[in-house]
Amino acid sequence: MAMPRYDKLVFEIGAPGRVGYSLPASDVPVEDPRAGIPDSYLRREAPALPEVSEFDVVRHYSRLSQLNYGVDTHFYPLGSCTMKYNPKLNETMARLPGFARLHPLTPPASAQGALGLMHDLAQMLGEIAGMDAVSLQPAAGAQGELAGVLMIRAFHRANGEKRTKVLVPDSAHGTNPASTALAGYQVVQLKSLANGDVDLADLEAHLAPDVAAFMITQPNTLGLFEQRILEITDLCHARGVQVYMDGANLNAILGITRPGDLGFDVCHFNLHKTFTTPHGGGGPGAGPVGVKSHLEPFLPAPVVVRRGEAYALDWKRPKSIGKLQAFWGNFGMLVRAYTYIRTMGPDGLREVSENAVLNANYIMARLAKDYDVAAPGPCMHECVLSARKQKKLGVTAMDIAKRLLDLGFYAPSTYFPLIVEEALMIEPTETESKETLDAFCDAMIQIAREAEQSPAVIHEAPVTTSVRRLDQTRAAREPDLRWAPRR
Amino acid sequence: MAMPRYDKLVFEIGAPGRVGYSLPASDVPVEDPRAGIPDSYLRREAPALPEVSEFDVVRHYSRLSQLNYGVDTHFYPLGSCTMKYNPKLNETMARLPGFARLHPLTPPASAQGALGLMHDLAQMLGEIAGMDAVSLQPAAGAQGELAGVLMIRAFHRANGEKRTKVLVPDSAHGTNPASTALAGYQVVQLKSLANGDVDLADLEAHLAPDVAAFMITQPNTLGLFEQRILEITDLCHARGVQVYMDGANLNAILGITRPGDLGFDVCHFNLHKTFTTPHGGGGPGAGPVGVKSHLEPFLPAPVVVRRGEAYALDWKRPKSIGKLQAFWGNFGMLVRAYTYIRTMGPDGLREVSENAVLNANYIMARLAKDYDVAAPGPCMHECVLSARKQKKLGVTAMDIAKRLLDLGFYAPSTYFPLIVEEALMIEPTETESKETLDAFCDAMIQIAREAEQSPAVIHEAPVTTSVRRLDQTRAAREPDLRWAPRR
Amino acid sequence: MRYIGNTRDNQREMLGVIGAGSLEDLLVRIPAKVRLARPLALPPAMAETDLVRHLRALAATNTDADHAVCFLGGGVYDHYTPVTIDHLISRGEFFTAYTPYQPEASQGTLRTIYEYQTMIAELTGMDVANASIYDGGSSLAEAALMAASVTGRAEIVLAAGVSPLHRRVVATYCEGPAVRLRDAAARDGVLDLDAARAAVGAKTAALVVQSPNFYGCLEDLAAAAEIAHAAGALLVVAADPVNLGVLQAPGRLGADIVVGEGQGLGVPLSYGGPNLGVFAAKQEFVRRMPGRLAGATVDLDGQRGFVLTLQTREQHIRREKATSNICTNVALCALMATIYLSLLGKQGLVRVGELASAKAHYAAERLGAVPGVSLAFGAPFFKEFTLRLPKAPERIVARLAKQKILAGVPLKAFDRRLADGLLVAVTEKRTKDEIDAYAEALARAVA
Amino acid sequence: MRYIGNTRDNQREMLGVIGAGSLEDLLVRIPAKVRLARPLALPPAMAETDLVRHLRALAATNTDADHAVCFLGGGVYDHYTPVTIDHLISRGEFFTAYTPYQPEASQGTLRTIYEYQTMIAELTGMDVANASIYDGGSSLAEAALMAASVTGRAEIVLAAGVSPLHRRVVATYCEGPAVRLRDAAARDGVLDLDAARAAVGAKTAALVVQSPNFYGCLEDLAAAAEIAHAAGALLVVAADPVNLGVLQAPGRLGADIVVGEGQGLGVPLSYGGPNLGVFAAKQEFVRRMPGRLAGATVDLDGQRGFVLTLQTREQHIRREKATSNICTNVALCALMATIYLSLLGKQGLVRVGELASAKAHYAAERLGAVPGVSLAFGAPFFKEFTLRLPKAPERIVARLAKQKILAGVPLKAFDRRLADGLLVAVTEKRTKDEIDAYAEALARAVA
Ligand SMILES: Cc1ncc(COP(=O)(O)O)c(C=O)c1O
Ligand SMILES: Cc1ncc(COP(=O)(O)O)c(C=O)c1O
Repeated sequence: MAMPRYDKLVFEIGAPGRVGYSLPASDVPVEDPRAGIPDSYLRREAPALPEVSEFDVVRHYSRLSQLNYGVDTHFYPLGSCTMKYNPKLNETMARLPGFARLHPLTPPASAQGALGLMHDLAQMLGEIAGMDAVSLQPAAGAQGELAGVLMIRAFHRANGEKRTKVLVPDSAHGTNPASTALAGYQVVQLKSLANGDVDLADLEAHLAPDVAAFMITQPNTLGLFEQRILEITDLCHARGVQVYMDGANLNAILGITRPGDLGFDVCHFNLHKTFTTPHGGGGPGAGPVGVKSHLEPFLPAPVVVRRGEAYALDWKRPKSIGKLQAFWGNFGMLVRAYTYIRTMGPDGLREVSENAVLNANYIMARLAKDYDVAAPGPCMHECVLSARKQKKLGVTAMDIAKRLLDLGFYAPSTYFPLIVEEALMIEPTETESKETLDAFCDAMIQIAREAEQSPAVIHEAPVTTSVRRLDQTRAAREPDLRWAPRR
Repeated sequence: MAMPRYDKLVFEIGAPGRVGYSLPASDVPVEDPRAGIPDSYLRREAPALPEVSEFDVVRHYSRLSQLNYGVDTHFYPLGSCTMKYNPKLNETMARLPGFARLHPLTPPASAQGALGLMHDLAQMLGEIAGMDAVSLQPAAGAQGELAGVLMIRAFHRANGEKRTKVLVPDSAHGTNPASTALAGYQVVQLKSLANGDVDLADLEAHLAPDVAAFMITQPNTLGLFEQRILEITDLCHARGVQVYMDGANLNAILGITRPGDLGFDVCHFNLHKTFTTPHGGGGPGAGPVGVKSHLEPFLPAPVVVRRGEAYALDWKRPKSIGKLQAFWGNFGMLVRAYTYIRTMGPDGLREVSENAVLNANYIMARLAKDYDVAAPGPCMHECVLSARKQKKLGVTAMDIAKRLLDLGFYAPSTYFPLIVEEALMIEPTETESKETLDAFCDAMIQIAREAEQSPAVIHEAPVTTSVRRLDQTRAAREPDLRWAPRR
Repeated sequence: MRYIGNTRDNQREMLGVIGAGSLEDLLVRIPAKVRLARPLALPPAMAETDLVRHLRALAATNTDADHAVCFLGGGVYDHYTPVTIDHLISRGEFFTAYTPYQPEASQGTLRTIYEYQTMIAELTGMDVANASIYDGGSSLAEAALMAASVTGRAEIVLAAGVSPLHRRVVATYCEGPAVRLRDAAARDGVLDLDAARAAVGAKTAALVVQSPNFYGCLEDLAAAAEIAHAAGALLVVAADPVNLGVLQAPGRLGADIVVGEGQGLGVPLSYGGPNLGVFAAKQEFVRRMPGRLAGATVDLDGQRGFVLTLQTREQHIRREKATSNICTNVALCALMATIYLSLLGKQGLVRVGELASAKAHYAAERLGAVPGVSLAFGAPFFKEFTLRLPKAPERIVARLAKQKILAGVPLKAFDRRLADGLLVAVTEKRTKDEIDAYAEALARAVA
Repeated sequence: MRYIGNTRDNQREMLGVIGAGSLEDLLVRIPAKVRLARPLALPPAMAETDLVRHLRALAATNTDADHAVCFLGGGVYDHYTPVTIDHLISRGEFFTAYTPYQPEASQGTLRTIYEYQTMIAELTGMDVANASIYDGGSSLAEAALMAASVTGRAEIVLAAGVSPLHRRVVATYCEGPAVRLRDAAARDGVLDLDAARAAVGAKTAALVVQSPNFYGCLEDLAAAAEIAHAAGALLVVAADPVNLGVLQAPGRLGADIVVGEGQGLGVPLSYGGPNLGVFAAKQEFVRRMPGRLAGATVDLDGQRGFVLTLQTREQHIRREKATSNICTNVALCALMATIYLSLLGKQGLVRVGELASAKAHYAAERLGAVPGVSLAFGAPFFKEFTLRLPKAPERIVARLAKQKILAGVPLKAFDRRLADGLLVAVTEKRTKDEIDAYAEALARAVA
């Protein structure tokens, strides 16, 4: 299970004068391409970029890739991230020249296929979430959150209301408070119950007239479905408070229940989680945002609309919160999500969630004896364990994560949600099979045994990866953020 | 530099009922697709194929791939195989639907692009080899050899001559005698000189009237250019003997000299060597064969011809040796080779050979102190070393090969050519850079030191691969050639 | 069912282990009242063969840059994209990994980010670059907010040449933090330095200049820097990194923050997204920067290794006090750019710039010579320029689209004063023949 | 220069180490007389952008199965090819490796070959399968030679339904070893058993039968086996493995060697090559088999591992006495087939067969009902059948090609008695709509 070693950076390979590109000679009668450009605008020396052959590049990046675990090669139970299988069909479709080579400023009449796909995808996402309108523009979940909160803000303002606070549970993902603050709100942190549920009494106490919105994750970040959700949304609405659903955990409820039906006013989607677009080592994703009709006027502009037989970009949205990115959204990801939804159909999507839930509960059941379960089940699509028992033996959640790497698995999310001590957040996804879950549970149980009997093997871990544990402190104290040649 | 471990076969993963395909329901009004087919023609039980999901398949084969070294990840100095970089551009071009999705029985009028490409490629190969006509049909070098020898046979027969023998040096690749025998000839093995050169006196002695052909590799399998080549071909021709050039080593002489100009009557090309089509773990390749005009009537049919503005398949070749494969050749490989030749142009091809030769000589120079050189240089595109010095220390060529795997290199060809004791045949190719050659030479020198000082580390090798040395004897004694479930 | 691991038998067994009677039993926490009582109203599942047919047909209705000659720009461009990039980024180990939370199992991604940061810093002439922001628009927005936070000032002055598409994004992001935007007018296509001087003052956090600007004209960045710095404001420069093989690094001209749309560095057009937001700044601002940073460190054995670092800036640690809300970014596009810049290298990027500039200048000459057509501005330009047409640009564009020429971007929607304006981009990929054919088609269309 | 590792500086340094003054010095062994005194007369090098443009244009002149509806068969078929296959085989570790001479660094390839052998053996009902032969034609040729060598007899009887394309390959291969070919006539599209009985005798090494045969008809393999075995000859069956989810494994019907074209198992059409030659036989013949074999064994530590085995059959050891001259085979196509058969699996291959058969039978009914058109034979068929047309099939085919229907293969070139014959293949990919449209177009064309 050991990984190959390879320690070069691209700057450390190659040789002066070596090139990896292929460009034709100029075929136009322009002698000096710099003529007419003031000297001071021009670069004097060529930039210090690599000098490598195409083959150097291929071998370098092929070898670098081998230093990674990915979903294609390893079980990747990173909680809250829905690391499911990324269908290769999506990739082939997104690379069709009609999609991949389409310029965003192509006249809409010459981009009907793309606009139509976007229009239909927005409709489908609306149906899935029980929302009245969907903007595909946000580039990721966090930008969806920003868009959502800004729409809430615009809504209140349009109603002449000045509300300044947004309530966010302490179990929330960091982007929730960050997006809320970015949207100009004061964040009020609510204490969650031990299982991550909202403390209704506490909520009620906080629902002051200056509260604009309540933002929660459903299922919550402990993997539990917020049971009293209708009471919550009703209560909020009664106080004029909008309710935002962080849809990162949508993979748990497809076809089972819908954010809109739960009373949410806004919710974002993470297409890179629920809808199989690849995670790419950290992005790109796509974070469409759905709203109820009262928020529709505030959607980011432009909106893709259908006019008779034709699709168009509607820019005339006077109440719009504006644009979030230069163009229309992460279209490449939209093609993949569309392909996925059309592949699965309504029954398939429901089975997705059922199996995601089944897999998480199975892991929880198999590990409940050896690890503390953060909240009693049944859980939804992920389960959160606590390594507090192991901590007492000197083995932390981090240690367990590292040991898992040696045993051939990527690690769960650790130390999130913050309200769980030594949290290990495990999200298997529906695309994994029982065999893989069993192998993972066996490894986890083995680690629990090792924590009792031979913790050294855990503290030593990882030993099979290309590097061993890294000095994070040094990295932060003496930031080394770019390569420099030894001069 | 260790490899990941993964020990499953596809039959050992999955679960009954799991599927990885996606097919629509039938849309035609045919109730029983088996109706009308006699019962005894039908399979009773579904075949015992895997039952796995698409994701199972992706992870399984991704992980299996990681158990391989390939050119993309490792220096692969496998002599005689020209393991050069396979340009990704070739791949993209070969996958254009107009090529990859073209049926071979498409009416020629609807396949002009493909026929035109084949026509032009044949012309270009002819120019490169100095041959008058080229057939693209042979699927690999060995099939090119068969075609070539059969053409020689047909030629002699057409001249009313009954020649029954073909001379093949003892340094030849195994396909040479095998193809010759397959073509119905008795193979007479000639002893080479120590440097792989032809022993002219011996050749002359063997050039009896019953000899149909002399088949040699140029440069020879020791990597040396046969200097007295014109004497050889002249001598053969004087005795009515045709001369065949095994073109596996063509990478040494592009634009420098041409088989046709050396007096050869036939020569095959290995597009998967010289012309960058990928080796694919053992194929497919392509083995076009070029001939002088006197052999043209015997080329495999059909031949791609140009008739005015149009290209056609010419089947009317009464003297043809017939077909070698069902269709026209390994077209996918032809597209790649065409792309490569158009990328390089005439100057580029010459530089290919110059650098291939330079690289081989550089390795030979750097290793000459530590290993015996099989033949004094300068060599052409590959050099052959002998580990006879090391053998005396108990370290064989095989041992050295295994140790190289641990040091991050694939191994040279070993024990070929047969005339060199403990042969290590090293072909770096022009696509490798000096840095890589240096790293390889350093490793080879390290191994030479180890042979003297610490041979155990060599005998233990490999230890970083997914398995250690394998029991070949057991494999051959108790052949286990297919998986069977434990019942 | 497709893409689902468990068989019915698996499910049964697993339910047994869980001690649940059915899948339903696992959903008990979801009140019946909110359960969806019907299947989702979505089209039924499609088999691979049918779906491929459907999507091919859909894609075929778009006029893409493989099937037409593309002179569209406005922020993203039909630059040369070596096919090798896609082969490499598609490797599952890159493609299906996520943010490198476990660095020991993510050295591939971390090393490429570190390489990317190095290359971007070098091109922009800045000290540090982050691991990517969504796109050029949001990157500019983040820069504006960062400038406000660094300077403690709440006003941003935007040169008129800043892309209106990006300006709108900046406006959205500035809404919450109540950062005000002011515009500094242009003269003959470039920033009017007097207007800039007048607009920039003690309240100004940053002066934002884009060069080449939206209309293709090159700005005097050194002069802008002087104006900004004189007022204690930062200079934020938006630049297209593809151009920086030939054009001076903004950092050398006084920029404090450099942002830009990096799509040209090997990222597919893809109807405008995902793109690549480039973000680089001076060392002194590193702890105020948005986004991810990879840094070098050592492992237990003293071996070099890479980690995500300075994470105390980020939302998962600092929550509402984070420098930005960004989490998922566009790491894979950054990888495309890294591979692109490796392939193009020291010489190639210069070559791309030279070719693009030569062809753009040739095109400007040819198109500007069409009767009735003129160049809108006299300022120097690089690979893009604005024409004035004697007929409605929308009409001309529609007409040429039918001849498989994507003629440019009509500017009316972006600037009412340029209702006759057409923005034309010419990359190194355009050939003389294509440009000549365009000139002839344009001549016929405006005649 | 593209794809060349060394720079001029590298070259100088290396020449220094070698002790040579120039590249020329390394070529001293090549006599001046034979040196090429001019550059090769080839077109000049093309840059990537130009070359892509050129090849796209060339490809676009071909009418491929993505841009037309394909009813062509005759040995290779437009079967469903899951896109996943190409993603996996493209991984450099598979794609750019070679024959696994160093098994420890080639376990990926060796395992997939072992899997492939297992699957092919299972489908064909044979004991062992090899790691691939070039294509169906050469595979059949190798089978003929192997039969001759096993039996010590020098005559092969070929059923009339054996693909004429393959028959020609067999003839080429049999030329050297002086193995004679005899034909056994057909009746109503299938082997005439009486003719076969008459043709097969004491000199016959093997009776070769293809089913479905070239004309689409299913042969009675059990009867053929009886005839062959009664004469002490082997039965060689040529079968398309895609069909063997539904059709009986030839091994169960008495075949001694099974060969076939495996292109349908996920290998691209690619104008007919590379294809995949399938080759399987009974255990008793394993040491006479051509081609590579991978086998399981154990390593030093007792762990399972795989190697190439029984190499004493092969040319690199046995030289002129080898069972075949094959060296490079089509391993990557075998890998495609392995992945295909994993994806399709136990159920999928059955489904493919059922769908193809259903659609072919529907098509036969629809097309056969076109006035003037009839089915040529009464024998049962599977996914392909022969029509007789009232007008020259070549003309009809040319006409329908213009309507983006690749109507079938005119048989005149293969069989003069079928000058009015058109061979039509219908895979599981064809839709009812496509078949109906074909029927209508055909009706118009023959009217
Ligand atoms: C619960 C939760 N909310 C929000 C987000 C932010 O989404 P993104 O990373 O797409 O911006 C995440 C992502 O990890 C998440 O897990
Ligand atoms: C010298 C030589 N001749 C002939 C061949 C046979 O070529 P192929 O493997 O393409 O059949 C080879 C291949 O390895 C070779 O090295």
